[in-house]
Amino acid sequence: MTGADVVFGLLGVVCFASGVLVVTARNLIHAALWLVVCFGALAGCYLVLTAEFVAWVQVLIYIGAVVVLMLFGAMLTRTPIGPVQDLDSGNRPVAALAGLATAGLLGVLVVDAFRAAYVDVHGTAVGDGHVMGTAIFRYYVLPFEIASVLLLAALVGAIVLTGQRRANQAAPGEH
Amino acid sequence: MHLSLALGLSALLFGLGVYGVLARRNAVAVLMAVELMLNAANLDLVAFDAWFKDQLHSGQVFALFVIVVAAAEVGVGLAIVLSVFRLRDTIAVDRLRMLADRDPVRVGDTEPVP
Amino acid sequence: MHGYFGGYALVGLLGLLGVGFVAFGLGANRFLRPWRNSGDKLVTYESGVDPVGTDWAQTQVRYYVYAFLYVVFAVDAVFLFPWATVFARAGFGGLSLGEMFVFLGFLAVGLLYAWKKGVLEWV
Amino acid sequence: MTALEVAAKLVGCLLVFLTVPLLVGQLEHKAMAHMQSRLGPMYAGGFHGWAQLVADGVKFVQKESVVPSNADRQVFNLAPAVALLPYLFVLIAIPVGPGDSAHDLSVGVFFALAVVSVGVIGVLMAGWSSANKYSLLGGLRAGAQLMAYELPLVLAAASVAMAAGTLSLDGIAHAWHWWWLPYQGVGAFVFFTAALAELRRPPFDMPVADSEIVFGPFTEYTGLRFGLFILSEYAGIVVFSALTSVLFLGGWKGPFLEHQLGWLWLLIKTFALSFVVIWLRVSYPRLREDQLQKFAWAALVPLALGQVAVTGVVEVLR
Repeated sequence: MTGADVVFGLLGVVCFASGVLVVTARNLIHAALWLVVCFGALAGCYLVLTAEFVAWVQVLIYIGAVVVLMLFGAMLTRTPIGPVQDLDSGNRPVAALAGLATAGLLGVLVVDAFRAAYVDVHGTAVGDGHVMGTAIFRYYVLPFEIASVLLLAALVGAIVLTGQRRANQAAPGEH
Repeated sequence: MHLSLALGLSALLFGLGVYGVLARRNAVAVLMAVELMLNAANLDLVAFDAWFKDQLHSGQVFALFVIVVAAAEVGVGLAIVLSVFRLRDTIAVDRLRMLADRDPVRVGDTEPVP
Repeated sequence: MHGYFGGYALVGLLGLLGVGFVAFGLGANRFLRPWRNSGDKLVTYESGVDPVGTDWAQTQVRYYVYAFLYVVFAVDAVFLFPWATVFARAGFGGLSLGEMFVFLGFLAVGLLYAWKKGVLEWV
Repeated sequence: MTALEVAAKLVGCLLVFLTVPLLVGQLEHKAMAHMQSRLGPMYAGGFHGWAQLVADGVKFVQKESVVPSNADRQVFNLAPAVALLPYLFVLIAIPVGPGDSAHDLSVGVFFALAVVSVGVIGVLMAGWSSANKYSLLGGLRAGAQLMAYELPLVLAAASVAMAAGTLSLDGIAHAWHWWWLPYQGVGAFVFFTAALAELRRPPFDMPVADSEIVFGPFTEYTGLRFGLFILSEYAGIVVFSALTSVLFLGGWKGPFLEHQLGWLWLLIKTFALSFVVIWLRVSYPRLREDQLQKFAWAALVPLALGQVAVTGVVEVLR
């Protein structure tokens, strides 16, 4: 047990507990806010694993953008204050079984295979901006360019999806 | 630190994601559970990168790409959810059966609520 | 407290200190403030008139499109910042610049499309 | 670093976080008053009402805290802290002298932008949990505005990082030369304007437009929680002014004695920029929501992209 183990363990407990609340919360906005806690703890885990840049990308993109999109989505679909009963469908027991089976299978397999593996967090090169820049722009240029095409497609798709009925149906104004 | 700590956490998060996708009825909540699964995969990538001391830092670079793809996925996913909400006034995934082939009795469910 | 881990330990401690400050302030508030409850006081203030209906006014999907436009561009920051630290060094140079311009060019096409579709007009 | 040094740094950060925003607030009281031919606070503390904001703080702590019965109590109570604390983290990376910050993170600029972007969640929480139409509208407006202006902010910061070839804030201040003023001038304009919008300061205060939606997301707040929201606004002014100084005006660089007086040069630049923020509040009318979004996407983003392109070409040729 080293310091890294302890810190990672604590962050892991926070991450898992808030993850449980994400999938069981009775209110959609609460679930989204627990998602913030979960992602924040996960960013901390990345910091322990010396992935410095990835950790702050996690904060900027996931917490600052993706969760905000989720909150927008929840607010625009009129999530009321207070617990909501129909957030879950009827197949909770089956889902719990499937989730447990997946986690158990993955956990047993992977943990057993790497039981003795030890991460030397003090001996690895910290993944800061310079290291990541070198890696991406020396070895992974093609995926990087393809990502831009993917983003363009996603943007066009989202615009088409949200704006298609403007012609025949007056958009409800807030004024 | 022990690699199995990170791998165990990742497996647990993935299990939570599976549970959420199957148990949730609200489409936005389903998307949240999908995010949990993607993050579980990211944690694995970063952990193996650190363990392997990868010279190319492939794990971290791939984690970045996963984050980018996830952002695009959530954006389009929520756009679909909002469109469905505007048309049908509900985003309960088990009530949207318009594309279902059988079970004609339940087609009425997809009619917009006045 | 040196190097990478020392620095982030400092960040973590500062976070604890900040949370402590807010908790202390709110705790002091709890002991110092009066508490005279009445039903009327707990009604939502809104604009001073008694509230009508729920809090759900009509809102626009437009907000969502703006938010998503940001998300698409925010992920380009993910690549822009690491690129900024290396592109001027030996072995990268003009080629790397061209690669980034291609990337930004694709996103700019997206922005132009949004503009043409009238998404940026707020009517 | 000894434990004493660590404690000194942490307490220093917290003290700066609690005092400098008050000074900016007092400056706003007085500068606005004089621009409008008034005197402003004159009583509290004696000399020109210097203790006015301290008195305000003491008053806030003693005020009753009312939570509307329809509100979502937990989210409502947590929102001010979520809006305030991100700004505290940024202070740790801001250099106050050559190589002299609480801790010079190697991803400094990116860290600052990432942490600040969390604040929007606090505003959305406040808007949703108040159970109030105007709060919700204000929260959505604030969310859309913050996201729209985050982008030019990020692009302008990236341009400086490109020119300096590093993400560390101290490294950027080291790389700064006077000719960056014309070279990165467009970027500086974009960054500072976008920062104003991030802070929801006039002329970008549509989310709290009093004539339309009362006080936006903060309508239902009373007492200390309201005070924390106000503190977060002024802390934001300080943080963004300091960031602009470090990125575009050389931070601790000054005409002489940089090693001893670096903190003073930084403080002077920060206060000068804070004064501009106040000045703009007095001078400009509020932008309409459509003008506001259009300004971000049709003016600031293309300008910032152009600045990135110029910086890229210059740095590769150099």
